[in-house]
Amino acid sequence: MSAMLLKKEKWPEFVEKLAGKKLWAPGADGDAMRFAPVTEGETPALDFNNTRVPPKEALFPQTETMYRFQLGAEEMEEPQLEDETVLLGVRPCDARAMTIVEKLFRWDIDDPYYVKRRELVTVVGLACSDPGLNCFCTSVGGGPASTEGLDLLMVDLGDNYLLEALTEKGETLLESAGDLLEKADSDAVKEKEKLVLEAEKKIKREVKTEGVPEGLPGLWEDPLWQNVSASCLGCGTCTYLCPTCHCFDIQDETEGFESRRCRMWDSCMFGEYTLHTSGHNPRPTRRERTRNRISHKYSYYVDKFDVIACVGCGRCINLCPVNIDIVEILKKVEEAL
Amino acid sequence: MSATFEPNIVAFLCNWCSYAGADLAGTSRERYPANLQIIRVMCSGRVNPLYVMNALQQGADGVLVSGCHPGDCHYMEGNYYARRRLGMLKDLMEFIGVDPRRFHMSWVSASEGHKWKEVVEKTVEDAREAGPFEGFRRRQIDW
Amino acid sequence: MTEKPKVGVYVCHCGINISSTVDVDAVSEYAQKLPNVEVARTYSYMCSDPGQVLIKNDIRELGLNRVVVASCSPRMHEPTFRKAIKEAGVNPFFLEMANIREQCSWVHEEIEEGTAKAKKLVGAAVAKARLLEALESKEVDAEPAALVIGAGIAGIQASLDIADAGFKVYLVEKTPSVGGRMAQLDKTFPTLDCSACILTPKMVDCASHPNIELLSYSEVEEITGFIGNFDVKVRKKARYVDFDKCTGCGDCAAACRVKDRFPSEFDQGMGKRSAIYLPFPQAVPAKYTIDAENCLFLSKGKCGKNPKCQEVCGAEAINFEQQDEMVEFKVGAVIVATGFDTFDASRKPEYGYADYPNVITGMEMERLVSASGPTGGKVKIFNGKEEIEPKEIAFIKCVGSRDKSVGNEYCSRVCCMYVAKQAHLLRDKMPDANIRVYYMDVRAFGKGFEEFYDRVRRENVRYIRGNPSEIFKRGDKLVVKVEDTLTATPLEDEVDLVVLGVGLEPRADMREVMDLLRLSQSPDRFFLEAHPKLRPVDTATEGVFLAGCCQGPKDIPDTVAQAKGAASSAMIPLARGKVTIGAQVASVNEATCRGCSFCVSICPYTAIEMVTVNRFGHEVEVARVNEALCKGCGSCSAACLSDSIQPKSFRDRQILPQIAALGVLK
Amino acid sequence: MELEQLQKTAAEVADREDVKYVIGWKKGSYGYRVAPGFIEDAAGAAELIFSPLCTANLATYLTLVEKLPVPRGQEADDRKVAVMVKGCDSRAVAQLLVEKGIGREEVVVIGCPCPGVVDPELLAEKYPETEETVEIKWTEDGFLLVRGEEEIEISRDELLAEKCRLCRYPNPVISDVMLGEPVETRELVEDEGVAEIENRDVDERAAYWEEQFAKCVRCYSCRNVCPLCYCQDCILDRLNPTWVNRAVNFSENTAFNIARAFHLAGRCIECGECERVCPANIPLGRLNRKLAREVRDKYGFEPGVDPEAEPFQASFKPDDPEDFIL
Repeated sequence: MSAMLLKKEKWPEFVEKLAGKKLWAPGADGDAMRFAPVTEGETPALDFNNTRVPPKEALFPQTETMYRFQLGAEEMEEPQLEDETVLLGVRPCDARAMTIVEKLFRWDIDDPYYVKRRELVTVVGLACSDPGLNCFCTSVGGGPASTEGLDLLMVDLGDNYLLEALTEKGETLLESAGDLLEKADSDAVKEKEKLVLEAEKKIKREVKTEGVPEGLPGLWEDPLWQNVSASCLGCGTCTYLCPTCHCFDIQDETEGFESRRCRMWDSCMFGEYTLHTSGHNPRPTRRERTRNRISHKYSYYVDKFDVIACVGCGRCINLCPVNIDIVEILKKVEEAL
Repeated sequence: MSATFEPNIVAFLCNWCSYAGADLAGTSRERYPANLQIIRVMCSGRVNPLYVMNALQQGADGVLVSGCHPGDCHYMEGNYYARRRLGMLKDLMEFIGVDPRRFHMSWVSASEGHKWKEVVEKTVEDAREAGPFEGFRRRQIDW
Repeated sequence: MTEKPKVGVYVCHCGINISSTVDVDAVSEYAQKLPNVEVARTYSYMCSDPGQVLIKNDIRELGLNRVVVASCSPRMHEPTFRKAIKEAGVNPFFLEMANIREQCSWVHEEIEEGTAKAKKLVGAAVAKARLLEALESKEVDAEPAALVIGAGIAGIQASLDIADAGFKVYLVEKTPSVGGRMAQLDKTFPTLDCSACILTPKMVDCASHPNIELLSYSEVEEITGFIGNFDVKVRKKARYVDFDKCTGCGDCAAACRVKDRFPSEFDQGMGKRSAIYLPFPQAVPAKYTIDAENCLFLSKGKCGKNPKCQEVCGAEAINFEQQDEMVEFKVGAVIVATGFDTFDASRKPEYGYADYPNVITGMEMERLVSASGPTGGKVKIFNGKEEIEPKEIAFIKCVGSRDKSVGNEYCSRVCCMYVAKQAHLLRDKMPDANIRVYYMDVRAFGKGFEEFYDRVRRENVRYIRGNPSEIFKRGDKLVVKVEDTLTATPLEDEVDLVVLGVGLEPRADMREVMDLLRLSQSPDRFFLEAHPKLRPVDTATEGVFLAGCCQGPKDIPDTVAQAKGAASSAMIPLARGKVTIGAQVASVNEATCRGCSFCVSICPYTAIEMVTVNRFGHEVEVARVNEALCKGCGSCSAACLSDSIQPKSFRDRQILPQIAALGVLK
Repeated sequence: MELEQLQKTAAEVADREDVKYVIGWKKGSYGYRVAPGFIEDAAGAAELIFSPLCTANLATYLTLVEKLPVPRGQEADDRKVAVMVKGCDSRAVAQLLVEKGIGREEVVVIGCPCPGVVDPELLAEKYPETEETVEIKWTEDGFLLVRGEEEIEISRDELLAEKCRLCRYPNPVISDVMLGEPVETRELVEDEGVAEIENRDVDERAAYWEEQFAKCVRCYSCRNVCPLCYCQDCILDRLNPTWVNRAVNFSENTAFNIARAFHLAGRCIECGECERVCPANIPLGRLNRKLAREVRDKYGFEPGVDPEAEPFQASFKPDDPEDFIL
């Protein structure tokens, strides 16, 4: 696969060449809130740390119409997914998360919505040269320039971006840029490697995962869960903003006599997530819910798909209103084991 | 806003005064615009202020709540509660940018058929001026 | 609700009342396509017997379990259709009505807009009907007693009928005596019976009736509860005269230090009374009352050395220490018979009532011509120099009636005839007097009225069509400025005496009664009946009935007839001994109630209380509704943040789909 | 207030037999973070702190705790919960008492007079966070940031949280134990944030809030953190009837936010927690404070000041304003 260089001043032109495809990039919003469709003529800026809402929503929208119908009628109408999409500036952790989530959505049966969107998307990554305070990707199998889930990786080399195609889709994208690019020499690659090493060193937070997937079920009744969940508000911040959380709820929404079936993100931190019709709730308190969140990521998912469902992006730590810190929890898990 | 825009108004009327007043308007063959549909409730105090939000969300361009005059409530005090609650809601709606012409409240007694006609005319005219509601209308989002 | 809703929609033509502005077939076709609608039909008169049969047959044959009737206002026919579907075996509360007459066809002109709106209204009704719930009415015991407020002829007649039927009656009268306005009248039209002669026996009867507890000089302070079970509090005002000891001899009034100083209410202020008084000689009860405002002892604390009344009262009945007394009792029904006020003629300043002593009202004339009146039945006026018998007498009709400028558009119904009667009485007394009546119209509609009017005219009473614009003074004469509209002649008619045929008005204090019983007013400001044609004596408050002029102007026979009607209606719950209480009451979801008790603070009927329940081992407070007290207004539910208290039939989950349907349906 | 006094009091209360635990503030896991601490015995009290970083309103935990079914034969643990409250937080306790969310006998209120906390976002923006925990103290007229050897004086105006600039109740309105001396109360000042929106025309306001509400991810942290949002079964979670659809879009988000703000009308005690926790940075405080101001100015009512008050939403005055009625 090829590696090319793009002069930074040519970035707008590069974006223009992608016209015809639907582009998603970190929103121009002051605090780079989330990925959003790029409006025509706009050049997405890449000077962000990471979005608050992960780009998972490009493949797995927070709300998605499955089909529409009339009350009392038999017919239904399904939305058509056909736009080719390019995600620009996806951080390696978030791209890795896509591969992790995909395992579930392609598991026993294919989830038609996710799979279709995945087929239509080209993911352009952006390596991290300045990881955030709570990043710990290196502890869970990722890294500042991890390529998993990416079709193309961009590395900021100062004056240039280094563009490495990783898949056919990535190659096609590079080809479409034509003469905007020049071939990358070995210096550029070396420089990249140096940057990545530096970035890795900047990552201060760390979790130890050895023995955790096997050990967690044994901590079922451990007091640590009560301790770490006592202050939990039971909100959905940690899960909604997690790039690997993928739970959804299905609802019929009716207005007048028209209705649609749609699915929307759900969170295992909500009480009603496991609430039975009978009124019984097998996860009755925040203790069980917190235990589930951690166990699912670090044990159940590993058991099923052989990968930890946490990419170390640090969002849940950054944004938890009451400082529930997954790194701290894992430390406690380690101590308890 | 086109000149022919016909607003859709949802109105909540208490059974004893305003609904009876609207009936009287009919018996008296008053004429008023057909843009307003009435939902009957027993008392204006029954009107959950969130109905107003719900109506706007679901296709109304204007909302009216009408009850008995203060002191005349069939249930003694319901309209006083309605006034307080809906007054607060009106402040909130205006603050978030809902045109104040889209929400009205009135006191219409069982004997005020003509006043009812005037209230309808005012409500419809105001909503017409405010134009089609394009705020947080549900359908225009992703239905 | 496990069964699938099967809705029948019935669109009424109401003759052409609906169908002229609403394409009922189009509405029916539209309804047929709505979800859960099994059948949609139209019919000329849904409320008629065949119309109801149509619905009942469909229920039986198609297995309908919800019915939507698109017709007139539910305030008109909801009970009719509830009854009909109940007869066909469907819970009566599975009915929803779409008001496409009063609120659609009658107020719109274009068939397109009428039809479009009717479709929406039907759509919303279907949306709600699908989610209705079955409700059961409950029965509770009814107290076999009635309260009658006001002891004029209406109250007296209603009390006598109920008491004669064997039920207890509490008759409450504000003034010291029963009798009301009728007692003030001289003769009654058109028969010229002596008013007192026919009324007095009834007054005596009601005071002595074993089933009637007469509470005179008393006011109702509070009524709570509901049909069958009203709790009443009455204030018996202090008379300062021991009711049991007073023999009614009148020595006290004769001895009073301020004897005959105060205008007598009974004589319209033309006669005088003492501070201790009997309103009129035939008053019932014949017990004296001290007017505390004017009594020297009560107002100033001192009346000579000793109050004279106390000195002369052989029965030792005077008791200045007496206090107001509260009486509480329970009744099953209430009759309001609070009567009327006469129009205050000074509100028509152009007639000079306030300025010219010889401009008097019809009620004053009643007292003047009455043999028991202040002048002993002699009609004399003071012309500034001497007392004379008036020669030139003018009556003016419709004073304060049919007059938008004073806010009274209605006809007072009695003025035409009482003016004719008074003209006749004056002609009797003064054969030479010139009597004329200025009128807009003569409405002699009742039994014997036209004949009487004719008789009076033949007695040389001139009827001149014209509405006087002004009355002014010229020398010692009064000048009536008027245009005779039949001859188009402007007149300045010089007369000695003008009698204003004042109309009837709602009582100034009716607000108190409205607040007591939650009654409404009709446009004329009299009390509003439940239905102008079919429930003329009922009110919107179940168990409360209207009798007499408080509901609107009427003459004595009509008053008596309505009083008898009210009495018989009031006796229904009393005779049954049971009443059905509303099914549309609030209910609480105790599982979600958070116990804030907002609803308790709000409920005007104290129908909600907090109770402690055990929720999985935890003691928690939740709200609970007393269904007998709840009126189903739903004010509680709009304040319930957790949506835990909801009025049945008007639940959020029933109303929200209605909102959606009205918003979305095109 | 001396830290020693706070920890000593907390230790005493935590050791009381009728007290389940003391809820206070403790150092967080890194940087400026402060976390709620649940102290069951005297030993745990040593973790507690009180500093300008103690933004969280701990009163919310009084109603947040799930009431699990009590096994047959056992009794519910109805020991008291002790909670440390700043002035604003104490108003939540008072309001909870008004609406019977808690009983007076269920709580021990430890009052902490509060000179005003910092705005955490502002702080992190100006003095970037590091992985080490950092201490901030109150000084006479501002704050002192202690980072290792480094000490930085920061003026009050630079970092004071918006809610504290507007606060008139820095001293707890209700308490069983009061720590330290009352602080000086402040005058009512204009709410510039609210006024700034009011001064826009109606379309601009709509545009402003559309942008804000569109960001909402419906994580419900604003609702869950609110000490006065404690319904067992929130209407926003209901499906029958559905007040607000689960779909996340501008329309439903607006409905959600209207419902939330409206349910707090006359109840919000302006602790600002909703705005602090919002991951989408929606200025929810402005929404709530707008209503709080109307309630105060037009209806003469302030929630959470008097535990005996009639609840605003369950009362009326015959002369309530009605200038908006046709």
